[in-house]
Amino acid sequence: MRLRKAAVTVPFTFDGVKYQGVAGETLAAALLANGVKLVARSFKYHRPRGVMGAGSEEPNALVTIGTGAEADPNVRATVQEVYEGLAAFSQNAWPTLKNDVMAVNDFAAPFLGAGFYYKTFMWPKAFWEKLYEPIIRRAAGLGALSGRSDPDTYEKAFAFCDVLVIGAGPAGLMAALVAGRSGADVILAEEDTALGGRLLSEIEEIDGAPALDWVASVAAELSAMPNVRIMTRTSVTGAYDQGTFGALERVGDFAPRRAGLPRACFWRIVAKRSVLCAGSLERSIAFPNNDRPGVMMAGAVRAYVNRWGVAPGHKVAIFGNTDDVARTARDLRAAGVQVVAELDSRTGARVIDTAGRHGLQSIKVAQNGKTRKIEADCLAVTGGWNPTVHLTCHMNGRPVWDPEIASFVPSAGAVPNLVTAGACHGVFETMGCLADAAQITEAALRNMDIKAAKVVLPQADQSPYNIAPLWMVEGKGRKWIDFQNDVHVKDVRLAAQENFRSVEHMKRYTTQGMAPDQGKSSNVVALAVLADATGRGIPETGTTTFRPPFVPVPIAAMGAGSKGKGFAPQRFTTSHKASVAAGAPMIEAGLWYRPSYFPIAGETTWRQSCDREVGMVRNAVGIVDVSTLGKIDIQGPDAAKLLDFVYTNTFSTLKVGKVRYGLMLREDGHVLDDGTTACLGENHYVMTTTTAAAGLVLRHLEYVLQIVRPDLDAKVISVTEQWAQFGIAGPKSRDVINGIIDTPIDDASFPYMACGEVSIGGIGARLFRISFSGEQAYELAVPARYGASLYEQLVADAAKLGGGPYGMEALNVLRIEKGFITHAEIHGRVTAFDIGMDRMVSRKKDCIGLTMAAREGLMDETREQLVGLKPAGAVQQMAAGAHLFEAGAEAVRVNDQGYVTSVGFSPTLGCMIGLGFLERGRARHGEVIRMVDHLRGIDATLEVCDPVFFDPEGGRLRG
Amino acid sequence: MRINCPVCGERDRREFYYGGDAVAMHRPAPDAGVEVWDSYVHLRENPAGQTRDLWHHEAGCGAWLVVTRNTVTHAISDVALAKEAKR
Amino acid sequence: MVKLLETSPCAGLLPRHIGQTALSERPQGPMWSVAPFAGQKLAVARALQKIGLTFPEPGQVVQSGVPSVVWFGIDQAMVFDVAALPKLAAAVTDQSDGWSCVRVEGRALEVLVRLVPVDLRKQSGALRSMIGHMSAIIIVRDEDVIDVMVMRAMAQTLVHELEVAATGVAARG
Amino acid sequence: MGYSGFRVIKEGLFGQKGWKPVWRNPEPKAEYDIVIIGGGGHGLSTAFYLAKEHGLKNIAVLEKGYLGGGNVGRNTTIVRANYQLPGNSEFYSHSLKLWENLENELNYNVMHSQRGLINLFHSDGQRDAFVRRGNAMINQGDDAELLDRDGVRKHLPYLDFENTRFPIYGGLLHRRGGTARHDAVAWGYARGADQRGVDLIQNCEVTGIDIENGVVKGVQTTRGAIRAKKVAIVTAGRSGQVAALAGMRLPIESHILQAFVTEGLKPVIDHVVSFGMGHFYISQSDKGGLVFGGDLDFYSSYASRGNLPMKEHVMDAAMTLMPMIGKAKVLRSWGGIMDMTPDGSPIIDKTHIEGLFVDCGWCYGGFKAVPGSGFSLAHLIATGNHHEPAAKFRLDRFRTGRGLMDEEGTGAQHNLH
Repeated sequence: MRLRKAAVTVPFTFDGVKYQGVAGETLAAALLANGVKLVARSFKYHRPRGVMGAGSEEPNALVTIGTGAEADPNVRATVQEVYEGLAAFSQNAWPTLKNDVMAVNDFAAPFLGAGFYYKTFMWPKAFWEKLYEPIIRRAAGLGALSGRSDPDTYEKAFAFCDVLVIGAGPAGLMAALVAGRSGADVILAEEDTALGGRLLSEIEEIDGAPALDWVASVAAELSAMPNVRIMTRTSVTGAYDQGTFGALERVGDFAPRRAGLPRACFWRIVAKRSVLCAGSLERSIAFPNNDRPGVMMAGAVRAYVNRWGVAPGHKVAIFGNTDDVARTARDLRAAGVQVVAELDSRTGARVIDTAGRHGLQSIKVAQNGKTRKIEADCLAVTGGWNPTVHLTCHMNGRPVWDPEIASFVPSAGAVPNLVTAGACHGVFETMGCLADAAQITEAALRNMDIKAAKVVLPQADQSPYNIAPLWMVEGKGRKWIDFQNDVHVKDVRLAAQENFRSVEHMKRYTTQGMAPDQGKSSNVVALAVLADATGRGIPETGTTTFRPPFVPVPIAAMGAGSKGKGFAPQRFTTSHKASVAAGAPMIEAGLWYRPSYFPIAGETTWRQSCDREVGMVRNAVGIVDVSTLGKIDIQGPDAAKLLDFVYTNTFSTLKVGKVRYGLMLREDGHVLDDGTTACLGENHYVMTTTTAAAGLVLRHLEYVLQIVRPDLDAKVISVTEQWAQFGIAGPKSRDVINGIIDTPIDDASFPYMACGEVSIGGIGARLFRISFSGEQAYELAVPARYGASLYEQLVADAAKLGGGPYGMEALNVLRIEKGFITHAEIHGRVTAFDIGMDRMVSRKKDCIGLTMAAREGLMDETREQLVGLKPAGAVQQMAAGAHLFEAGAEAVRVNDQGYVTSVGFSPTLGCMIGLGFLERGRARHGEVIRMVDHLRGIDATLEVCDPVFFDPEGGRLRG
Repeated sequence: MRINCPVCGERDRREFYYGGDAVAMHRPAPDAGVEVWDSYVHLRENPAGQTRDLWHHEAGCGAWLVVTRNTVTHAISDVALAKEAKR
Repeated sequence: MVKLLETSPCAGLLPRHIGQTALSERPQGPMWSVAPFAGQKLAVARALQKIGLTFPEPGQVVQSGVPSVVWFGIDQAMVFDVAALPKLAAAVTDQSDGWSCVRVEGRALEVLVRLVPVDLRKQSGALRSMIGHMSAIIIVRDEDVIDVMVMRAMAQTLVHELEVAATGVAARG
Repeated sequence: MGYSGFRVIKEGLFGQKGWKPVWRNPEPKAEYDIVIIGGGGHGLSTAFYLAKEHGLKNIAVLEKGYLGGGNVGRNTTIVRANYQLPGNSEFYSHSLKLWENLENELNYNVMHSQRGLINLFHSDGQRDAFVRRGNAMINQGDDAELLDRDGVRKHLPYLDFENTRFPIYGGLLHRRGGTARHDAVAWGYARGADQRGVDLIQNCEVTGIDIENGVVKGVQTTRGAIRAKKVAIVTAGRSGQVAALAGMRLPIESHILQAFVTEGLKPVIDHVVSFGMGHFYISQSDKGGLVFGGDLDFYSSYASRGNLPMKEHVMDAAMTLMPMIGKAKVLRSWGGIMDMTPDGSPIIDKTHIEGLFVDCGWCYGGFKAVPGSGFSLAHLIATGNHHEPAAKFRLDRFRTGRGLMDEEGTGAQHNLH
């Protein structure tokens, strides 16, 4: 019922029914204004539930907003603002909210006590996955995801300040005012749409005028300060190390969707100091059937009446244990709402039962030894206020019990450089909040050597709190504690009875506090009940830990920008566009994209293209972009010493103009990477790494230079992106090279493993005669701006000689034919010994990994060693990932002797070939073994052979 | 977490790469023996309290740092360039 | 003789105007990485002073007419727009083609607040940090003119990230 | 007291008054044959199997906090046997078999749900690696199936197959993989051990380990000295500190692994799904919360809470893999302390001190190992011989290099596993 007529209303719907709301008011206020009491069904028993609170801690009124892929489940109706066309839906009810079939659960409630499922559903065994669990899963859960890709946009951002003030109630406003006037760089973060906190919902005066006048004047002053940034609709969600906070700003969800506008922004705020002014959260009292729609928190009732001009009922009863009972009655009467009972527990009054199926109709009251029934459609309850200590627990701080206010207050220093002020500091009256915040903030500023500006404290409400703790009222019927998870007093007592006496055990056994509100409204009551049941005091019982986030955060907000391709940067080679234009499928190689193969007319399978490309390299010439390989420029007086120390073999003997293959180990003796290093000049080298290990190796070199061998004077820098580099491989490769570079080369001037500077149309380039295919081959590098142009030229020139571009598939076959290894073989568990490169480990010098590689277990002859594998007989298929066994042995673990790492069809040899690791493999060349790939149903007989299948003498690559 | 890089100033943890215990700065001689090497590569004091560990300001100035840090509270009491840190 | 043509890292991607933000590619002039050898920093600084530059302190940008030198990391500087360097006791590496450089103008701070984990309001000169998931160099020329550089091959991702951030800024009004 | 559906109905009719404590609260005795330090999943299961399999009675489990309060009470509840290296393969296979009969063995419903686990792969190289793994699983006698892209789509239609950064090539399906209700596992073992006479002593912190002439004699605790013939350190997350009481240094560095749960949602994810490129894995609890996690926070820590960059990274991975998850809201995040070893595999072994055993180094895979670890450690303590499936979990493998089990292939940097 609206207490004042709205000038303008907007239509919205709830469960398809059209209502009128006021733009900007919360959905909960709008529903109450329209007399809608039943808004949800509870989690376990599907009990009818109504709006209970007026803030983000709401346990009951969770709804879904929108439909289809835009449907947003579990939105608090107490936070969601109404806008034109808003469509809200109830959850966890079928077929309708009013007639929910699953409400049958409530009748079975006597059997569904805390933890009942641990004791049953065990027989017959197969029924768990097939019957019991699916039923439980379907009954559980609240809202539903659409299952479709989230179509909305979200943002992430960073912010920095001297002082972060969290909460803009009286304390937060005062803190921001003091810090702002003192010239500090301030962020004031407020969860609500407006500044003011509780003052928005209470009738109070400051300096003899309505408190909201003071709020407005402070807001105006803060807005005018360039050093103060006000962030409304922003919930600070977590406190992290060194003054870092997470915060969720609701940006676009309070209005119809607008192109480009994110729904929410997740902020990372870094603050030198922070002042937590998060206020307090009201708690309920566990009395029988205290969960009916219409039973609400007293503070929420005042919020609806005072702030939103909505009466939650026609006949309102009030029950509580503080002076808030009288305050609520006063405000209701002032607004013209009928108060049917003022039940102050301090005078002995107790509500012992309620009635009304889909909405409260009456309450039963015990007082002075008599019971009576009172007709009421709304019951405002207050059990006292809990300081909002949550953020102070995020770094493992434990709040402490304050008997004065019968609640927990933050422990000092729980979060470094964070102080608390106002209600969350245990100071409840407005005057106290203002004074507390001013003093706390001044001290915080002093700590950071900022002179605090003087602020004259205004006069404000000083009404005392006067709580007499009341946790529970005995009586017939369930006394609900955690409204969201349907935990009631008996559940907590059962936990204690079964010796789940630790607060953590009770929580986990009953699920108390594990629902979307994380026990904000219920934990302290539950603790009190547990303390009572175990005969301990509340402080000895302790609390469970509040963990981030303070309010639920959409995954899309914290993962903003990562949908689709945004998860990781994309790296494109200079030949990318040409490869795509040639129809090559592009595949991911780390962050890079590389062409898989280059189909030409008539080719219908990748194998046809691959076979042709292999033949092209073996018989003519092929072009491949190798720019993705890591390139590291190394210079300095000790550059050679550095190479000697990171490679197993010796590089200090490498002459200018020469290239050498090198093997690199980790300190634990396993292979880290391999590649070639060229000596470009005195004390100047360029190292190549595999694509996969480029970043790793650069970091490794910096590690060696700064940590292990700071005595070495050498500088390393990545030049991977500076140079576009292309492989030109095949018998006609030199013809292509000589058609491009300004001064032709020949075998004598440029033999195998030579390198040098060349020029192309006057542009400086680098030429390396190295081969990953076993053919005569070169790698030609130009500054990347010329990459696209050079690639085009190379491909065109190669085509004239019967060649062309080749992709990763062909590259792989070519290298397998030659027994060259990649990260399929050097997968992190192999040693130089395993891959037959033990000879390359020089014992004449120290190097990374030298000592640990010599451990007995790493030099054992029985280890799996690199071998070549080829068909023995009519083998059609070989499979990477298949395992190896002795011929005739059963394919089980105890017989497992190795595995296949790489396979390919060799058009050169006319059969499948592969590489793999086999126990004692080097001694078994010629042996026939069994290969089994269970997954693909392949079982074949192979012959073990040398890993070099083609041109073992290497005559071809020398030209 | 934020680390006060001696070169760049205080920066977010996401710019840094963690490189393990600072014991790595005391690499044994190749012939120091298997026990010494096992200790260097594998065994760790792993204190619940103050530790010295290595961080690389990878998305920053590129320096390797020795960070004195509390493993329980994440409080950082000292940051030094590894090249200049006491070994 | 073969004639090779140049392609810039952001070819086809820029310029773009989004709301009050302009994104444009900086021209690819010469860029030399200079990393002095042990104990040679002063000598290198002196040698660079001959061409009006110096070896910069962390974060420093030194401009001398067109040429400039920018701090680029620990014991490392990048010399811009000098065709050839004098002989230096340093590792000198040609980096002219290694980077993509985009100038963000207009609401540059608001755009970069969404991508960079450093308080750029208090920065001038050069810093090394991140843009999104990419390692980056950020040169604050003015509060509404900021140059950002990432590795050349990531130009498309850089432009995309900047466009998304600028769109969000523009949509908020 | 036996648990059954019948019993639940009967107690329901009589106001739940008949339920007895699930375990006693005994005072510590002056001496036990065996003292197990650590009342987490592994410690409780060790005690259970010592009593059940070996008929031993005079056993105490000492827990500094509450039973099941360590990592068994804060993990993402995944149970699987999809390892490939000798040593791991047979151990996890054995553990999974114990899981499959656990409800029966404990008379406690731990909600072990074999809903299937799918490891996605995103390149040819990853496929080959997963094929090798899958074949190793079958060699071991476990189950594995290779799914191509369409096969994955059939099971997980909600993944992004069109636009994700690292396209989905296929997946390895392990049908017997799944989840279990983590707390219930601890409570079930505790109840079973208690019923067999084991003293479960809570709020009892071990402050010293008594050793004479290289032989363990007992422990000092906050509740007094306790003599013992054999002592086992089963304190993953605190292994180093407790081992230090015996003068030992372990090949372990402690790291934080975060986990996340969303608000309750109607069933939407029916498997355990793991993202091969993004260190992200997810399942949905029976209550409806999406339970997920990612990689370690990456630096040594005992803070049992996580930092923001890794949280964001996990959400980033979720969004690229399954953007339908965007509107699910994270409710709670937490961090567990992981014993990270140099090869990512655990240790169950005797020590150089006679009568002192260690069970540690479970990295982030300790939950699924709870039955197997307890069974094998109990065997070692009771018989003095290594239980065959766990025989390779030796302390000395790092020194000798013999039998390293580095499933990730990342080497001796503790946090890289």
